[in-house]
Amino acid sequence: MALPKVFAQNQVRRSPIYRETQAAGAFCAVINNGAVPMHYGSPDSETDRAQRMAIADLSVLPRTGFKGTGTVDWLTGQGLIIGPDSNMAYRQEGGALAARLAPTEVFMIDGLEATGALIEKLVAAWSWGTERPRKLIGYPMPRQDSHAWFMVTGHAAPEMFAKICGVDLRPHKFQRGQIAQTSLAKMSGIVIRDDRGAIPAFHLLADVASAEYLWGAVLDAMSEFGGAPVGLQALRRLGEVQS
Amino acid sequence: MLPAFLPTGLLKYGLRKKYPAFRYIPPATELKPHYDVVIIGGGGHALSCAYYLARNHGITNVCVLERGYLAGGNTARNTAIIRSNYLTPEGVKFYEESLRLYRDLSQDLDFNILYSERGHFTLAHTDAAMRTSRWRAEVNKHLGVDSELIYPDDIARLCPSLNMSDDVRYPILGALYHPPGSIARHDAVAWGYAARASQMGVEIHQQTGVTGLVIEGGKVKGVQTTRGTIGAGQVMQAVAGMTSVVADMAGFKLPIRTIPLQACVSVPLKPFLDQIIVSGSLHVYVSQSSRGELVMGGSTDPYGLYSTRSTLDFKEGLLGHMLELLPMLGEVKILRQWAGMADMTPDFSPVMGLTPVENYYIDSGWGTWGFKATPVCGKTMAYTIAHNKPHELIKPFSYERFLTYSQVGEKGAASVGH
Amino acid sequence: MKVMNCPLNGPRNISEFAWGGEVKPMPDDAKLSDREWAEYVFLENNTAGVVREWWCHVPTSYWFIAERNTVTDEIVKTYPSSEVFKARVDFGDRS
Amino acid sequence: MNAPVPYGGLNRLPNRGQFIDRSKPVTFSFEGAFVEGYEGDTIASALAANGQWMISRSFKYHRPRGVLTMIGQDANTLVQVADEPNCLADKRRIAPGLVVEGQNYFGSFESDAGRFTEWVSKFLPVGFYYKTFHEKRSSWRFWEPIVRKMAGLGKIDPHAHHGYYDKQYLFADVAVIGGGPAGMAAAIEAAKAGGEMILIDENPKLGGCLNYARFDESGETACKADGELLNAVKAAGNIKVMTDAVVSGLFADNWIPIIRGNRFYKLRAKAVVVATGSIEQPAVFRNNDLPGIMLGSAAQRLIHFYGVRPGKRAVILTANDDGYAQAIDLLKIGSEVAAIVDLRPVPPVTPLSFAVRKVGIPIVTGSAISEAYHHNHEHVTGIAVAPIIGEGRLGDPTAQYDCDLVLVSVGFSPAAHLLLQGGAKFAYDTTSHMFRPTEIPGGIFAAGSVVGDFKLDLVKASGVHAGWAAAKHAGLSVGAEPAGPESAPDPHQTHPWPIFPHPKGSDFVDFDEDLKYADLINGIADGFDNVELLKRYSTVGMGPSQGKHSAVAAVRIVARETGRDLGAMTVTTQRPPYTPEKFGHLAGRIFDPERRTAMHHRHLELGAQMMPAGIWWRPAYYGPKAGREKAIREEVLAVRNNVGLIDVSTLGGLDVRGPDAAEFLNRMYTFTYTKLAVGKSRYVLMTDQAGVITDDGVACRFSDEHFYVTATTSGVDAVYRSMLQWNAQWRLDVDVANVTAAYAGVNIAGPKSRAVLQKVCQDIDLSAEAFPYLGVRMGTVAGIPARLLRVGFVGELGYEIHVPYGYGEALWDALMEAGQPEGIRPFGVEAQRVLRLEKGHIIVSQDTDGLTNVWEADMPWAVAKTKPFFVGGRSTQIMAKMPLIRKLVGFTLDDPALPCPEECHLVIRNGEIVGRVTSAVKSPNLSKVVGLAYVHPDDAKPDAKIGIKIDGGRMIEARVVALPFYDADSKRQEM
Repeated sequence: MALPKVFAQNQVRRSPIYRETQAAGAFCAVINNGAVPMHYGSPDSETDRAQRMAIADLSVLPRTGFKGTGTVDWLTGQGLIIGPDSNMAYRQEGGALAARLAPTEVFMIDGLEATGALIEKLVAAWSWGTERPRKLIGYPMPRQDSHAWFMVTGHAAPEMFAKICGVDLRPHKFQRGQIAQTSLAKMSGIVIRDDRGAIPAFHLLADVASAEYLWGAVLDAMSEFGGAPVGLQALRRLGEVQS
Repeated sequence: MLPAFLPTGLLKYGLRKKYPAFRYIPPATELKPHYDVVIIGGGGHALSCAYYLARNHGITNVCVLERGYLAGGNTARNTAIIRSNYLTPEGVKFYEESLRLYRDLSQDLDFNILYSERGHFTLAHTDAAMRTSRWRAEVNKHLGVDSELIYPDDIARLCPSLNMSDDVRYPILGALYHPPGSIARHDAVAWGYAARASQMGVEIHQQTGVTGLVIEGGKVKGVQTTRGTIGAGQVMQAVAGMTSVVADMAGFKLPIRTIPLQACVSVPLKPFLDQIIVSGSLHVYVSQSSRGELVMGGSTDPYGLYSTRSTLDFKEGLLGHMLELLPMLGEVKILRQWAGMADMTPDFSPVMGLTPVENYYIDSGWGTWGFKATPVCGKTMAYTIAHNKPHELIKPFSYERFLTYSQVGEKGAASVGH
Repeated sequence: MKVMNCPLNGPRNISEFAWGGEVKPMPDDAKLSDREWAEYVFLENNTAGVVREWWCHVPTSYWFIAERNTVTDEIVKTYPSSEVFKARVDFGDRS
Repeated sequence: MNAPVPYGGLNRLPNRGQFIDRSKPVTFSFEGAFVEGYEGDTIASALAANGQWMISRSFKYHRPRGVLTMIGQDANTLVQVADEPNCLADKRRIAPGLVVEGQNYFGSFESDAGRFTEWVSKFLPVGFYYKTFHEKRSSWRFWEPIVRKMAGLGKIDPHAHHGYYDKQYLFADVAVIGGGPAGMAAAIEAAKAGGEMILIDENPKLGGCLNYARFDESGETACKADGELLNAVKAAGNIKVMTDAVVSGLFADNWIPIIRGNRFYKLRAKAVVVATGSIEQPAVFRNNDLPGIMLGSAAQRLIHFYGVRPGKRAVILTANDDGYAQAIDLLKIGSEVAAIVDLRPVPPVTPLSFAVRKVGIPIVTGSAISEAYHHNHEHVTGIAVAPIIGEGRLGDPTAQYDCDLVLVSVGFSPAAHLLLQGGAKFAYDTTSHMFRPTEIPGGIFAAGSVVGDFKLDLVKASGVHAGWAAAKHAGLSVGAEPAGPESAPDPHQTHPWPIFPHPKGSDFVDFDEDLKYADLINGIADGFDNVELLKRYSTVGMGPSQGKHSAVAAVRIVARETGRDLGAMTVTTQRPPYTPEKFGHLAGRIFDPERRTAMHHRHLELGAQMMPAGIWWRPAYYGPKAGREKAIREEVLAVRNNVGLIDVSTLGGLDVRGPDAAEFLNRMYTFTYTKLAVGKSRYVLMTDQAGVITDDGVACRFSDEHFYVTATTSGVDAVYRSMLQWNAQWRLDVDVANVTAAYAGVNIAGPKSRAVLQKVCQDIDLSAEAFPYLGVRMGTVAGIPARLLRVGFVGELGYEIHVPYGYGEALWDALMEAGQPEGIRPFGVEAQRVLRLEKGHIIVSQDTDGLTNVWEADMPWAVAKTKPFFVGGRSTQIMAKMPLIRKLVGFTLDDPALPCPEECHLVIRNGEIVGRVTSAVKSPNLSKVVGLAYVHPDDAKPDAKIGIKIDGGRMIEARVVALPFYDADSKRQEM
């Protein structure tokens, strides 16, 4: 299905690497006031690539975060299910992930359907409140903008990561939902394992200001595995394979 | 003019039947019960001090105690760079005197320390670095030190091997050029001092560790060693890397953290790099020794440690940056890496002279600059011991300066200060 | 490369961490002479042996405490700083 | 003697050579001549196959050198391959068109002018350069270039560009280094416990000595063991095999670098087994370095790896069974063995020696080679044999043999480098005459000949035990402990003293450095009687092979000369790497992150010249480099007279939130914030515990419990980290978040800025009354949620607008469009520096240095007097009581003809340096020079005259003036 040509620079929210994805011939759709690469050519071939080795730019998809005393209690109060372990991501109804970075810090990323529902609800729900002394409920974090959001998929992904990251991300050492806050190609980043169906897949969240650098470094590292960018469609299809 | 240069010193070796051995380093002897001066540490600074005590002050009842082998510490581990283009007037005057002594040292000691003027380039890749370079250049020039801020054209002309291209991460904007910057054979400096000091009666005891100090009424009286206790009129410690541990025996603390400094050499190459190249922003310095090896290092380790172990990450970081400066070296190989222990002070200046303990003197806090200071250190510490008052040149470097908020801020010249 | 066991992130290459120096609890400066204060600010124990140190896991900016042998580089143990700094600190009003 | 045995010609053997593929011929060139070899050949094996035995020239005397080990352990085979200097010819595989050249010769490789050094070697004793060339200061200046030119081996190609190198991390439970029988046995045993094994070997195929050594007459034993072990490794299923992979070091916590091809692997293993075997040692005798004289194992490698005949007629110098095994190898390829010279007076009769005696090869026992003969040093042509009459002493020669090959098989030394790097201790064992481990740290295990086991059954047994122990240490579930090997020190592998100095010299102890026996003796006589000192004085063991063949001899010689007990001798420090690592390997991809603002590409599109700010990029000014001054001037004027837009995204941003937010800022900064009104901002100045200024910015209070604090671009990370460290101690109820990258920021400044902003900002009343100077607001700009700050760094009416990064470019576009009618102009860092200087605002780290305190910076107004505490407060108070030594002031030049001083030109008072210029510029608005400088406190008052030393040492006079230079009553920024 052909998408109407959407140009990132016509949207108010822009991915930090929209020039790269556009140069690679991305066909975009508008989500969350920004242009998301849906595919770069034939969606079918991208599904195969995504099973081998691929990277997708999800930087404009909805996300947010909360941090500080009371964070987890408040989120739980908002109906989220957040487990006790830090550095684990917990799937929420509707597909969003609550990534617990620390006992009092949670990074929320939307599911790939990207309805934004839960994220928007939380952003709207948080307020300083009126009662004094104020109830401590943590503080919102500008996660939509502090980090770029890529997804790296494919069977070769763990070996590719081994070229830029010192943490062992192989499936038998790094379980589903596990989080590594570590150094990637000499910059700080967050890796979350979130397989798409049977295919190893990892969210990669890192300093938005270094997004172009990291995108380039990852593409270079994945070239030996035939890796290249894919669109959101391919990722969604991988998900369908499982259900 | 050639005859003037004839290596006459070698004739005897070729002409004599039997090898005319000369005992540069004296054989082991028994410890005497008492010495006028005991020097803790057997490195370049200690030997230099012993030499000047004997030569300049006629104090020869001196013993040098080395726990390992002679000059096996930082003297054996440094990268042999000599310069005087410092930032503070105090530092410049001090190191300029050192450089002056170095120039004639081979003749003074009748021992060739292979002193070699190369020209020292401190590259600047940011406008902040350009400012510091000009600051140093201006201070140097005002004090009569040959030092100038130069720009890419001159750099390209003077060291053609450098990558002057604009499309690198940190293009070279300029450099602090210090023509007198030199290298010398580090071991030879210590051996030369040892040979001449012992000729004048100084005793050198290797494999003799210091285990404690005898202090009575705030006055040092003697030194406990692995070979028994000896009396001492005056005691100096010059034990870079172990400074705080020995000072602890004397009962005082210092503004020093011990942090490893690593270095490495390449396999020998035909000469192609005559200059000494330093880049603060890239944390790199490199020069080519007379053996043809590239001698390379960077900044100190990321954390404190009393060990000379080597790490892999040091080499990885260093050579990544090295190839930005000298891209043609990709196929060259590392032969050997090693480490020394550096005394880092808050202001990057040394801690020298008198201490809270009477008749106990300290020579420490050299950071990464100990080798450069070897002659002037020996000379000024010898004076300080002989007169029991600090030599003019080292007054600013007293232990007291920290307790009176009068530091000597040499840090601007550091980051990688070789 | 050493492995440092971060109380929050688990064992990691030590290159992910920044050294914060010896844990040196701040004395009550009201009780100190100027000279004693300067000694606190500038002088270091620089102990050769097991030392209690500040370390920060850089990717998470998480400060914790490690007990490390500064001679062997052996990391004896690591734990959250709250085990040492248990209570809120306040300073008396001097106006 | 008869005519010498011809040593040239073709030496390729039929049906031998397991590493080569005869179906794939390869042509390369050596010294300009084409050479034929096969795929799998090394440069050295291909040259040998074609009768080219001389491969290199030695370091000092330029003596011809050839094959010594065939396993890359020596410097004899260093060659130049294209732009790669010092390449190991006996490891580097040949490839079509490979261009190989000899190294370190003057004139031609065949006849090298550098040979003269040996004719004058009598005059060049050990450490000769310390003993001369310093007769005058100028002497060394004369000689050094000559000595320097002689030094070095390979050449640098100044135009070379390093190829594509990268890195990869590996992880394993047990790493086994060395794929010989010990290593394979260890991996197989460890693998039984499950988990992940990695087995690493530097050769193209596993097997180690089983691929070339001979354990019986038929060769069955090795062949059988090899087959069994290889199958078991395959069968295990959890052993990852890496061949052609060199482990170059062993670092803390089993951090293991592995070089394979262009990739540098870093392996983290829970436990490691070192099974690196041992290094065969040469013997010392006259001319022991000639091409054609090689280690016995080298000959076996030539034959079995590459199918190359090492020689036609051999003499074997031995002191163990291997020499006899090598005799059988030579007989099997149809070479002649002229004699076996056995150092041992009564060699034990073994199956192998019996087999050799059977065929009637003359065996001369209790004797050694006293001298090797040569054909103008190019190759060995024969040797003389003499009886041993004492340790290292020989009687008169009793026989001579013609030969074109001398095999030396007199003993081994453990390849212990990795173990030593890992912290193991070795001591000399006087029974086996080898170094043996006395201590191996936890997590590291060793097996095979590296720990002194040489007999195949023992080797395998020690491998099995080490593998089991390693698996156990790695926390795998192991079975019952297998029996360890019954290893006892074996006196029949290594001879205690294969060192036979010759009165005429050329008896080399160190081939790399051309060190003769006498050089070591004389070095010791000079007082360097400690192994480490002798090493540094004589350079023994300092060459490219790092003493692999000279260290043991040096230790033995020092011990004997100084009467020390050999048993008490330890090895000299073994430093990484074990084998040379390329710079390219260590550098890898050179990861060097950089940060770009949301508007980065807009700046490029507008022709900005970008400059680094920390790891960020910022526009310095807009326009071509040539027009720099003009561009900056126009940008400055645009802001003063019209409206300008600057990207301030790189400024640090910290959200400080919580009940204790204000109290926390009171402690971190010099000012007071508890009483700061909501909707207002206030300057922040940070000092460290020593009272030195470290950072500044503004604190914006958006609510009681919410401050948005800015920090300097390069300082914010340190500020953030120290805030967290302090609060880890204070435990205040405050949350600090570094939101620097999350917010893009611009400052729209200039008299027309309000007019422009009004067009795109409806929900905030921008009037001076409603939104005054130093006010802060939240609202929307061009529909984008924004934080607005009325701050005056550049001293004009202006608004800093901070929006989420993703909207940054849209915000820039909207403001540029809205400002078009007013002629809005983007301005860069350079213009901003001028503007702030006209207003007398300091830039921390430019106008301050590593020691500047608030008194010197003349900012007492920024220090709260009544606060109980702030970081650096006590030191600041202490310094207040001390005499100032310098003070920061504003200055101007009254004489319009004078040039503008440069930053860091010095302020001189009575010939003394009292300070420096920190900032200076010819102000486009005031059309005079204005600047900041540190001056003597007595001069720190308006109209005082100060002297500045500018370029060329010229002194100029400047006048101190009150700050600011521009708009003294600050009407413009408050309008």
